[in-house]
Amino acid sequence: MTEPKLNAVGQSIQRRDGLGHVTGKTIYVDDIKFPDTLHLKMVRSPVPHALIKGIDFSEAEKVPGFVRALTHEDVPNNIYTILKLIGVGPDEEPVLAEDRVRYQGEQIAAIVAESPEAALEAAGKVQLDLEELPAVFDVEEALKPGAPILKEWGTNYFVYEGHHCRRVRYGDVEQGFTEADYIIEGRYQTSPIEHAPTETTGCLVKPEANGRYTVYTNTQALFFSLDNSALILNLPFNKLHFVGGTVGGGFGGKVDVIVEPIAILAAMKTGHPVRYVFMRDEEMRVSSTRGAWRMYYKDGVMADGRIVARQVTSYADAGAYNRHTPYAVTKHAANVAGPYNIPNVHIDAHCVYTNRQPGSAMRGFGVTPASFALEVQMDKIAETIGMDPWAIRFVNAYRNGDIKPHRKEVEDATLIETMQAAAELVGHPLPEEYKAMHSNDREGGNHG
Amino acid sequence: MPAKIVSFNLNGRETEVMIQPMTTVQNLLREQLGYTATKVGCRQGGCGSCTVLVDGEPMAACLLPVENIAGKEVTTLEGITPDHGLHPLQEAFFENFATQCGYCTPGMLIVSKALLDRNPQPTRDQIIDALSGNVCRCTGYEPIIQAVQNAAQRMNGHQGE
Amino acid sequence: MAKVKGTGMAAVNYPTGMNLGGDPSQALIHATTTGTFIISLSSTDLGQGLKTVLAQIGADALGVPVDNVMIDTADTDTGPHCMGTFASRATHRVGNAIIMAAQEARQVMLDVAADELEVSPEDLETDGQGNVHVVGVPSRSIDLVSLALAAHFKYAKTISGRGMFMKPKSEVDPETGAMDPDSTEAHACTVAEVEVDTETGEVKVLSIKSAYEVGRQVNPALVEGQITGGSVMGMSHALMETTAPYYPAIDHSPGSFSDYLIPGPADIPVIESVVLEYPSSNGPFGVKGVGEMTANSPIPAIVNAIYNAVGVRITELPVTPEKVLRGIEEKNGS
Amino acid sequence: MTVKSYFLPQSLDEALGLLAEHGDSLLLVGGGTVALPLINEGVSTPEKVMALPQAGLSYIQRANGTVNIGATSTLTQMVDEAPFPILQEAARQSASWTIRNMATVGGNLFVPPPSGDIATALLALDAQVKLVSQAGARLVPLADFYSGFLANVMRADEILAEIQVPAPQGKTAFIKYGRKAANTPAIVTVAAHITLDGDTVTAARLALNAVGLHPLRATVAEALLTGNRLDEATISAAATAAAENCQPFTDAIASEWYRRKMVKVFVRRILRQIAGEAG
Repeated sequence: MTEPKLNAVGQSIQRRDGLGHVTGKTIYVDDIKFPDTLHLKMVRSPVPHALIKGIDFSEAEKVPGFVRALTHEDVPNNIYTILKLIGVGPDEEPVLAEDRVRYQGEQIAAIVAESPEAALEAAGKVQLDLEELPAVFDVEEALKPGAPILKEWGTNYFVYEGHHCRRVRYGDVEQGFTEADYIIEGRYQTSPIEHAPTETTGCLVKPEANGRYTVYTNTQALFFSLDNSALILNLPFNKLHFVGGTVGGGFGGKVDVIVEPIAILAAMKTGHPVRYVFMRDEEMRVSSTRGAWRMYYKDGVMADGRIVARQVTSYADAGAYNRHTPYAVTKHAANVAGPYNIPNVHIDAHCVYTNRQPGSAMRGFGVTPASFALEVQMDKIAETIGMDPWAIRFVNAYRNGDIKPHRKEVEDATLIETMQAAAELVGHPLPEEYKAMHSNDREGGNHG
Repeated sequence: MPAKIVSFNLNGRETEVMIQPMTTVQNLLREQLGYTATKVGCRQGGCGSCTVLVDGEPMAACLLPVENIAGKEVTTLEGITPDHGLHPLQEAFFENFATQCGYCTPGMLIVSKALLDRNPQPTRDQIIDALSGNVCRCTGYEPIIQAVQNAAQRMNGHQGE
Repeated sequence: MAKVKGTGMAAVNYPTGMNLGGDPSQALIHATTTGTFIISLSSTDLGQGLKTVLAQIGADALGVPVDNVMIDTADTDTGPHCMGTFASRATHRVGNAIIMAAQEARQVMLDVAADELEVSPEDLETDGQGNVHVVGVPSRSIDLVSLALAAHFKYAKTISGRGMFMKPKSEVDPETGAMDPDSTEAHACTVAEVEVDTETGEVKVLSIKSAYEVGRQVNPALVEGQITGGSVMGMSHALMETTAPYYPAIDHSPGSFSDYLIPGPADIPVIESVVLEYPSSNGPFGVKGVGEMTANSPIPAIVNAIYNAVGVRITELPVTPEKVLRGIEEKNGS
Repeated sequence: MTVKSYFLPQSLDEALGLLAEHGDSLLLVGGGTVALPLINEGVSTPEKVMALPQAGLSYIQRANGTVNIGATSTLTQMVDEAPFPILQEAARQSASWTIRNMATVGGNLFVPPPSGDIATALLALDAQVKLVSQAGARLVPLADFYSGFLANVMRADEILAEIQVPAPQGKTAFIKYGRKAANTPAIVTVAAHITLDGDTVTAARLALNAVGLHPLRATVAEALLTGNRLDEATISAAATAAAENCQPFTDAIASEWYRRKMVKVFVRRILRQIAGEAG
């Protein structure tokens, strides 16, 4: 048998879904309609941290079209299990708040009604009796003694196998600092960012005659959402059937399994199809963000530009709950030293809880903030030691066969070639020694 | 509740609907009539995903009460799409990879149609001004701007580049 | 007023996949008697074009025209398991699963063709145009429809294949952080040019020019789409976006596209790119991945360009005009 | 649906009758571009709404050197038909095309800062608003119209029916500074109308938006300009005075500190622009 040749791969063939997109015939979740559908809207916390003393639905129940309310008592297993399936725990976020809310916008009760307008009006008429608690918003404040503690286990940080942070230890960073000609430090801070897909997060759940539930959803991960929903609802997995695959922009914002479990529950309780779609305001103020990060760099650098030691202490602002942040911190730790060959590296990456809307996954998961911080730091190093910004990167660029701080051998390095191509693209002249470099060995500009 | 009957022309068809007071054109099209090319992006007038033409003028269907369109002509993307094949704008968007997730695409096409109807040879700045109420989070806009330029050339009898 | 230009650069790597919790995806392929190959998945297209590139990979792995390949996704009753679309993993993982499934299906297809053409399967090749023929003898050929009909009605065979890709879970050493969290690395280097208004601190990005190395490009137009869109998102992250404008305070959180700032068509810079291809050892046809990384390098490149222009090193995102102006005033001692 | 009655009067008389009948319970809207988002999100829950775009108030007419703008003329009409460039520019920069096709000039006067920029241009031109009730009509200078945040001097039985704009006697300019190039709220908006005799200012109107509870005139700066040469010293003094005599606020797009700084910068720029054109 002969191997097939490449005919299609490498060709700019037209999008499979392009004709649907330009005619408006592509079907997104909110374009699917069933008769007798009910609509779900959330009662949310108006404050960032409070004890829930009582919820009064009496005025909401009078709104024409009101069908029913759902509270945590209706949720069979009232705990999000997002990271359980990949073995990261503990689970710590209620599906609907129980005795306490930990961020402004946290979902407390669901209102199901005959129209979105009625659900919204009824949700607005639910009376909450809340006792506000002190809140903390800064990651370093949250780690200080006396800060309001958000987690049952008694700290405001995620515990990584007994450690308060994800550690990377490679070489001897203190020895590196001792040898270095320069010590260069920097503090970097990113801001929480909304994914802002033009289609908001949502789903539509249809109870079927055979006792199953079909869930039309714009999740980025169908089985992940199915499995988590079944665990929350104590349902046999085979009672759920998820349908999706067409998403109006994701960017990581549609992997949190927030809307599906409660919408399925509402369909189970009412026997009707139920739609739960975020309003734009909810998408922005309540849905997960790209969490903010604070990163402190301390680099030991030789006069010839070689970075001989890099210490990074970083704090991910997870907001009130884990979502995917503990996992992002590990990815961050593997990348925050950058695509450079540095013999001594020491990384402490923390996942910290604050009274903020939760952060989670977004395009660049833990790496985007690292790329910002370390590439600005690289320019700072270059300036401090009087070197060209391109040169500092060529001198330190990793090559195949190098070992990264997390002890993984570099196999696919092309940083050097990519920089050479960029220099050519913009007409930036490079010295011959950098033009001659390549990623497969250390000839040319080798610093050993 | 006091329902009202409103008559208007939808994509060339005389249409009579019964609505609750101040139902938006967006809700009417999507929930009552099944025309789902008109999208729901924000219901704040801020994203352009729901843009329709009213007597040829682009308007945000999410902010437009049905009563306001009585006796007027409303055009949605369904009304622009020929029975067979594509409108030159649709061809240009398709061939220039001007869509990614596709959710902003109907609104972009509607605004572009209105622009080319009154200005068959718009400058780049005029295209940008026309599209400035429409949010695209995927493409970075450049392929969309180029698609409108390309469509203008097609409609003026030039071959697409 | 003074407007000052500056340029800045940044170089980054980006990993494909995240297998600290296991990272599997499956694909099933079967041919119907119409000669159409159905690739069944539960993977999600976010708009990046996954359905398109997976059809391209499937077509070449099977050796059939891309028009004969249908992507059937995403339904948990009919599609096999996929972890999901994130971590720049989908083309790499699902593509690999499709190649494995395609190899099995292709073997059945060639076995049937061999029986029909009365040769050994080793002597057959596909022409990518819908035919299987004897190597070097295009006239001894059978088309896909005849082949599929023969498989079903004559030989009682299903032309089908099962594919699975999983990089095993890597456990992180809690003491040293030793781990193998990903499969391959793509790279980018971006040069940004900005113009800074020294009276207002306003930053206008004039151009974002980048070189990318993404392994094999399955569909160059779709790669370019990611680069263009990502360049604008990176610029947006650098200059505009925040859900907490006075972070860490939670006040003034935006709730609409009016106060949550993202660029409109009037804000975009000139965007240019070149793409290098150094195929990876473990991706389908050498794929690495490009979905996430395109928003990364523009951010530090823009921040470094601002420093180059006005000597103010911004270390907190987003770079509002206010932060630049405060930096300029501090530098001038005013 | 919370709205139980939606009125779309076909004349001003009909509108005034409905207003008299329903009084305070009626929410008045123009093009609906501000009210509808709030209703859609459940923030505003009016039972009765009256929209004016079909009440016969969509016209832009010239009469005796004055331009009369019907209150429900759309912003697109302003862009296309307003005879003074400053009005066209203010309308163009107020919103996207789609919204300009719906939003009305009169409605824009009720939009709180940092939006609602058209009043800035109208203040610079000494516009008056015509307030009509069943009892009659009165003209109020726009400079006297606002009384606070979302507050004005209108009585509950009145409708803002028309805006009367005298033709500018001097040079005009309009600058809106935002975080984006288009379709965005203002950090600061500045409109100027300067009459010169040679290089001496004989009359000055400077109006600002996004730096107070409502669009406002920079009267201290105007006084500093009037009677003086439009040179760097005067411009600088006026810019400083404008920055010192406004009430900027902090929101998602800019802080109070930054807005005040930008008042100075953009008043200076707009005056330099006018001085440059004069020279």
